[in-house]
Amino acid sequence: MDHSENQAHHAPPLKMFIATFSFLLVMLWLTVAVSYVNLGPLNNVVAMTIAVAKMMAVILYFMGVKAGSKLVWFWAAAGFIWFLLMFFTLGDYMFRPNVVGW
Amino acid sequence: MKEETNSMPAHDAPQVNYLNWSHTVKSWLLTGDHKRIAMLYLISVSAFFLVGSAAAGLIRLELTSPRGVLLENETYNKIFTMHGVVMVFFFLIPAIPAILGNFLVPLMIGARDLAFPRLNLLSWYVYMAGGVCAVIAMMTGGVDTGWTFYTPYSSMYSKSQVVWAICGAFFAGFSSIFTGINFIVTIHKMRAPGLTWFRLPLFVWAQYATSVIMILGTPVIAITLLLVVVERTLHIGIFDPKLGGDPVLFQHLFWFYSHPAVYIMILPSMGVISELMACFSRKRVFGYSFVAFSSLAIAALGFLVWGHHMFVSSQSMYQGMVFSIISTVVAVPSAIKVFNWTATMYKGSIRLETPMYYALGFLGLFLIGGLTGLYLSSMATDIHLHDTYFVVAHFHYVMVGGTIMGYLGGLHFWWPKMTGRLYSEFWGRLSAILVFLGFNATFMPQFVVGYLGMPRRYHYYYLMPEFQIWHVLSSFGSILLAVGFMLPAFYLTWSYLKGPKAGPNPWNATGLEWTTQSPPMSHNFDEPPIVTEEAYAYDAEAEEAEDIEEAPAAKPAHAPKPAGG
Amino acid sequence: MGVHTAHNAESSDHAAVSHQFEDIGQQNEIYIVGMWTFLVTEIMFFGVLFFAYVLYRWKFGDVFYEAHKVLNVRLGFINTTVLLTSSLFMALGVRSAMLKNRKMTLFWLISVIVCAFAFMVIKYFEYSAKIAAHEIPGPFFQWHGPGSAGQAEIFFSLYFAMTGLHGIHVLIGIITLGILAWMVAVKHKAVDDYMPIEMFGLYWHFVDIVWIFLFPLFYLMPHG
Amino acid sequence: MGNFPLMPEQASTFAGPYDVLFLVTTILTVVFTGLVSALVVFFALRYRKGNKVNRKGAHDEHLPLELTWTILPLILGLVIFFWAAALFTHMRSAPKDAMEIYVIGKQWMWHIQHPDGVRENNELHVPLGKPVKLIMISQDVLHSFFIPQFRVKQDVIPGRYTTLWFEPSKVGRYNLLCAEYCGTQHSEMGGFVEVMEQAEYQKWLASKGARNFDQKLTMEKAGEAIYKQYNCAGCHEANDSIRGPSLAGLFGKVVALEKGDSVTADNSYVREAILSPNDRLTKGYIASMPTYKGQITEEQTLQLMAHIKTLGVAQPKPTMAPAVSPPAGSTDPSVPDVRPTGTPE
Ligand code: HEA
Ligand code: HEA
Ligand code: HEC
Ligand code: CUA
Ligand SMILES: [Cu+2]
Repeated sequence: MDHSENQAHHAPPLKMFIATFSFLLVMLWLTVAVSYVNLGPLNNVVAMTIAVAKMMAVILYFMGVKAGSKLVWFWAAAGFIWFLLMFFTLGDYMFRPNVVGW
Repeated sequence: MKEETNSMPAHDAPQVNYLNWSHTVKSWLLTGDHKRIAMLYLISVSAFFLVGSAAAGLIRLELTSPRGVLLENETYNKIFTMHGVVMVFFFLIPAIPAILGNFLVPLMIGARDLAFPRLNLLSWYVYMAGGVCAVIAMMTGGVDTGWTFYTPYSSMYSKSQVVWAICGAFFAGFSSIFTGINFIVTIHKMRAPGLTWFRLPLFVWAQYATSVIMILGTPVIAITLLLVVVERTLHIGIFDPKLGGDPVLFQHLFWFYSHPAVYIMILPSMGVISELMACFSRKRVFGYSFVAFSSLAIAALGFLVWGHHMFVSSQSMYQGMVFSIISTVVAVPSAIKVFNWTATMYKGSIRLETPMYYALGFLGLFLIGGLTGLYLSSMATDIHLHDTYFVVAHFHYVMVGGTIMGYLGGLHFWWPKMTGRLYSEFWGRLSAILVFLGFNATFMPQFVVGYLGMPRRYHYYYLMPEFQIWHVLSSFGSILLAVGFMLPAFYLTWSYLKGPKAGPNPWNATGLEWTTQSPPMSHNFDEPPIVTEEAYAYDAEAEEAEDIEEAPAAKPAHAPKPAGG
Repeated sequence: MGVHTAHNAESSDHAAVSHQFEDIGQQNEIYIVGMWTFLVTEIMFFGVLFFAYVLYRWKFGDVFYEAHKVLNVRLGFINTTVLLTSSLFMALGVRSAMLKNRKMTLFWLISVIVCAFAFMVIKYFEYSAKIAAHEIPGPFFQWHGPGSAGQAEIFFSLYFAMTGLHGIHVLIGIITLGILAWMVAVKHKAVDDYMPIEMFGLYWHFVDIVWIFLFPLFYLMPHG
Repeated sequence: MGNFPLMPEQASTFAGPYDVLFLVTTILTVVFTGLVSALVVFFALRYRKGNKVNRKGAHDEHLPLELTWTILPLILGLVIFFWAAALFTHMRSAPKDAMEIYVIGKQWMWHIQHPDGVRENNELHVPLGKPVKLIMISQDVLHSFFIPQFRVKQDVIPGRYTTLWFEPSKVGRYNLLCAEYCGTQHSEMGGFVEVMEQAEYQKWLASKGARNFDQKLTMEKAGEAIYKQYNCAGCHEANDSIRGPSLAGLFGKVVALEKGDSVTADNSYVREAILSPNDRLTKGYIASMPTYKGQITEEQTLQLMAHIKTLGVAQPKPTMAPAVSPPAGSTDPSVPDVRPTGTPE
C-alpha cells in the first residue's frame, strides 16, 4: 500500500482558516437576511443551498478533506449520498391512496 | 484488579500462542488481541444462542396443540419476542463477523491486528451491555412486541419492558457499528504487501460488504428505536397517530435497516461458503470477480428493497411495485453466487469433510429459502402469505439453513486454527446430517401451513384445528434439529480439551491464515508476509496426479515460508 | 521489525505508533479514515431525524410555520455564531497541535470549551422558556396558535429530538475536550502527536455542520 | 379436506388466479432447487477425491456462462414480477359498484357494520358473487384483516382508512383472522366469514335487523341521529352559508382549501374534517368548527359519513374541476370511496 501520501502533514496556513470563517459568517448573515424576503418556494432552495455551501466550506477546509486522500474523499461523500437514499421513502407518501393525512 | 505474573506456558502446548501466553482474567478482559476478542464473542454469542433456542423449544412445544400446551397468551408473546430479538440482534448479526471475521480478517490479510484494537474490545463490552439490558428486560417481565417493535403498539400500548429491550438492541447495534468501522479501515489500509484487492480471499470481500451495510444501516435503526423510547417515556413522538403522526413511518425506518440487516446475516456466511467450496474442491472459486462484486451489489441494492415487508401495510401501490422489482433484481447476485459455487465443484477433487457437508447443506437450504423469498417479493403472492408461517419458514431457511449452516461450516473449518485441535470427523458429519434433516423436517411443514393461512405470532389456532398435523410434524423435526445443534457443543468442547493436535494447516488449504502456527501467536505472523499469488492457488488436477492416497505435502500458498509449528 | 513478545502486543498502545501499524503515516491515515467512517454513521444517525423533519414539514407545513414563530431567532443566530467561532478555534487548535505549539493548542482548546459552554447556556434558556410556555410535547403540551395542536406537537417533538440529540453531542464534545485539554496540559504522551486532537476536531466540525442545517430549518422557516 | 390439507379452499374470485401464480412460482423453485442439488450431488460423487476421472480443462472463468446465469434468472424473475404486479393491481382496484361494509379493528375484535345498520362482531356475512369493499380503520394499534380462503389481507391502521375488496365465489364458512400482531390476544382476534346465497343474505339481514333492537337503525339513520345530536345542521345548511359549507354532495367533490391547494373529499378527508376540522380549512371559512376528536367515536364517524353521503348530490362546479387536477393519489383505483356520482372526471 501507499502510505506516503499523508506522511508530511503540513499545517495549513492561517489565512485559509480566517477566510473560511469569514465566508461562514457572511453566509450566516445572508441566510438570515434572505429569510425575511419572501421568495415563495425558492426560499427553501436558497436556505438549503446556503447551508450546503457552509457545510462544504467546513468539510473541505476546517476538516481538511480538500487535502485528504482519495479514501477520505470517498467516505466523506458516502455518508451524505447514502443519507439521500432515505428520501426514496417519500415516494410512498406521494402516492398513498388517501388524499388527506397520510 | 490483581496483578498476576503467570508467564508459564500451558501444560499441553509447547509453543506460546494467543491462548496460553497468559491465563489471567485481566489478560482476557482487557485484551486488544482480535483473536481473544473473537473467543470472547464465541462464548457470549453461543450463550445467547442457547437462550434463543430454549425459547424456540418452548414455541414448538406450545404449538403442538391448537389450544396451546402450557403457556398463557402474554407469555407466548414474550417468548417469541425474546426468541426473535435474541436470535437476530445477539446471535445472528454478530455470529460470523464478530467471531470468524474478528479472528480471520487480520490473519487473512497478513496484519498484526485490526486497526483499532481498543475499539474492538469496546465493541464486545457494548455488546455485553446490550446483552445485560436484554436479560434485564427478560427478568423484569419480558417484552411482547415482536422483534419488529411496530408502533403504535410498542410506543403506546404495550405494558412490557420495551425500553430495556430496545436499549439492548441499541447497544448491540453500536457494537456492530464498531466492528464495521474496524473492518473497513483494516481491509482498506492494512493488507500485506502484494495483497491486492483481487487477491483477497472472498471471505474478506464479504466482510467488507457486510461492514458497509453495518455502518450505513445500523445508525438508522438505532435512532428509530430511540424515537420509540422517547415517544414511550417522554411523549416526544413522531409516530403517534393521535397527533397525526404516521405509525407506518416507523416501518419504513425499521426496514430501512432491517432488510439490509438480513444481508448482514447472509453475506458473511456466503463468504465462508466460498472458502469452503474452494478448499474442499481443491479449485479456485469459479468466477472470482463475479462472486466478489455480487457481494457489493447485494450490499448496495439491498438498501433499496425494504418496502417489500410492507406490501399490505397500506404503503402506496406504486411504491410497492418499485420495491418489488428491485427485490427481484437483488435476487440475481445471489443466483450468481449459487451457480458459481456449483461450477467450482466441476472437475474438482472433492473432499467430503465436515465443513463441506455444511457447505453443501447450505446450498440446498439457501436455495429454497431464497427462492421462497421470490414468492414474498412478488406483491400479489405476498398478500396472502404475509405474516403467515410461510414467511416464518422463508426466513428460517435463509437464517438457519443459510447463515447457521455457513457459520457452523466455518467454525468447523477454522476450529483447528482457532484452538490448534482436531475434532472427531464422525461426530462432525453426523451433526451436519442431523441438522440438515432436522431442519427440513422442522420448517418444510411450515411452508404448507403458512400457505394454508396460519398466521404467525399465534399460539392458539383452534379456529383451524386441521393445521395441527403440520405443527406436530414441525415440532418433531425441531427435536432432531436440537440434537444436531447440541452435538457440536459437546464434541468441540472435547476437542478443545483433549483433541489431537492440528498442525498449522490440517486441510492443506491456501490462504495466509494457514501459514502461521495453530493457534497463532499474539502478533499473528513471525515475519510480515508478502503475497505473490492470489488466494486460491489450488490445483485439483495436479494434486490428483501427485498422490491419490495421501494428502500432498503442504505447499506454501502465498507466503514466503510457513511459520510456527 | 523487532521481536514481538506477547507482552509487547498488549502494552504498546501508548507508543506513538501502535503495534499493529507499520509507521506513523499509515497510522495517521487510518485514524482519519476511521474517524470519517464513524462520521458516516453519525450522518445516518441524524439523517433519520432530518428525513422525518422533511416529511412532516411537507405534510404539516402550515402548522410548522406557525409553530416555528415561537422560536427565538436572535438566540438561534447568536448560537450559530458561537458554534461557527468554536469551529474556527478548533481548527486553529489542530493547527497549533500540528505545529507542536503546546501552549497555543491548550489555549484554543479552552476557547472551544468556552464557546461550547456558552452554546449550552443559551440552549438552556431557550429550553426553559419553551417548557415554561408548555411548548414541550407530552401531557402538559398546550398550543394556542392556529392549526392543529397535534401537528404543532410533532413540530416540537422534532425540535426537541433534533436539537436535543445535537445538544448531547455538544455535551460529549465538552467532556472530551476537557480530557484532551487536561492531557495537553500535563504533557500526556498520548497527545504527543496531533492526531487525537485532529480526530476530535473532525467530530466537532461535524457537530457544527448539523447545527448549520438545524438553524435555518427550525428558526428561519420561510413561508411557502 | 383430508388430514393433510395442502392448499386452502378457493372461495373468492382471486383464489384461482392467485393459485396459478403460486403454482408457477413453486415449479420455478422446484426446478432451480432440483437442478442445483442434482448438479451438486453429481459433482460430489463424480469428482470425489480419488476418483479417476478426467479433470483436465477445468475453467475458473467463463464469461458466457456467467452472463447466462445472470440474465436467465433476471428474465424469469421479471416475468414473475410483471405477472404478480398485474394481479396485485387487480386485487387492489375495487369495482365502483362494490357493496361497502365498514370494519373497525380494536384490541381484540373485529367490529363490522353493514350499510343498512346491521352490526356484527368477529363475523362477516356476505352475499355470493357480489363484489364487497371493506372500508377499515383501527381504534388502537395495527391489525390486519385476513381471510385465507379469499387470499386477501390488508393492514388496518389507526388514523386512516384502508380498503380491501373481494368477490366471494363459494358458499361456506371461512376463517376471519387478524394477521398483524396486536398484543395479548392477537391469536384470538378472529371469527368467521359466511358466504351466503343472495336470497339467504337478504333474509339474514332482515332477521338480524329485527332481532337486535339497537341495531335496527341503518348506518344512515344512526348517522342522522348523531348529526342531530351535535347540531351539525346548525352550521351546515343545504347551501353554503357564512357559518359552514354545505355538505350536500360533498363526497367525491374537489374541495378547495384555504391554503390554496385542494383535495378530493373521500372518507379520510371527511373523517379528518369532523375529528380535527382545523387541520385543513375549507376555502372561505375560518376555524370555527369545534373539534370532535374524543367525542365522536370511530364508529360514529363512519355513521356520520354514511349520513353525509345521503345528503344529496352537489351541482358540479365547472370552474373548479379543470382548474385543480386532483392529487396524484386520487387516480389510484383504491382511493377509498370516490363516489361515482360526484367524481369530477
Ligand atoms: C438471512 C436472512 C435473509 C435473506 C438472505 C433473505 C433473502 C430474501 N428475502 Fe427475506 N426475510 C428475512 C430474512 C432473509 N431474507 C426475514 C428475517 C424476514 C421476516 C422478517 C419479519 O417480518 O419478522 C424476511 C421476509 C421477507 C419478505 C417479507 C415477507 C412478508 O413479511 O410478507 C420478503 C418479501 O419480499 C422477503 C424477500 C426476500 C428475497 C427476495 C430475498 C433474496 O435475497 C433471496 C435471493 C436468493 C435466491 C433467489 C436464490 C438463489 C437464486 C437462484 C437459484 C436463481 C433463480 C432465481 C430467480 C429465478 C430469481 N423476505
Ligand atoms: C437466527 C435466527 C433464528 C434461529 C436460529 C431460529 C431458530 C428456530 N426458530 Fe425461530 N425465529 C426467528 C429467528 C430464528 N429462529 C425470528 C427472527 C422469529 C420472529 C420472531 C417474531 O415474530 O418477532 C422467529 C420465530 C419463530 C417461530 C414463529 C413464532 C410465531 O410467530 O408464533 C417459530 C415457530 O416454530 C420458530 C421456531 C424456531 C425453531 C424450531 C428453531 C430451531 O432452529 C432452534 C433449534 C433449537 C431447538 C429446537 C431447541 C433446543 C433445545 C434446548 C436449548 C433445550 C431447552 C428446551 C426447552 C426449555 C423446552 N421461530
Ligand atoms: C360552529 C359551526 C359548526 C358546527 C357545529 C359544525 N361544523 Fe362542520 N364546518 C364548519 C365550518 C366553518 C367548516 C369549514 C371550515 C373547515 O373546513 O373547518 C366546516 C367543515 C366541515 C366539513 C368539511 C366540508 C368541506 O366542504 O370541506 C365537514 C365534513 C363537516 N364540517 C362536518 C360536520 C359535522 C359532521 C358536524 C357535526 C358533528 C359539524 N360539521 C358541525 C362549521 C361547523
Ligand atoms: Cu388484531 Cu392481531
Ligand atoms: Cu427483506
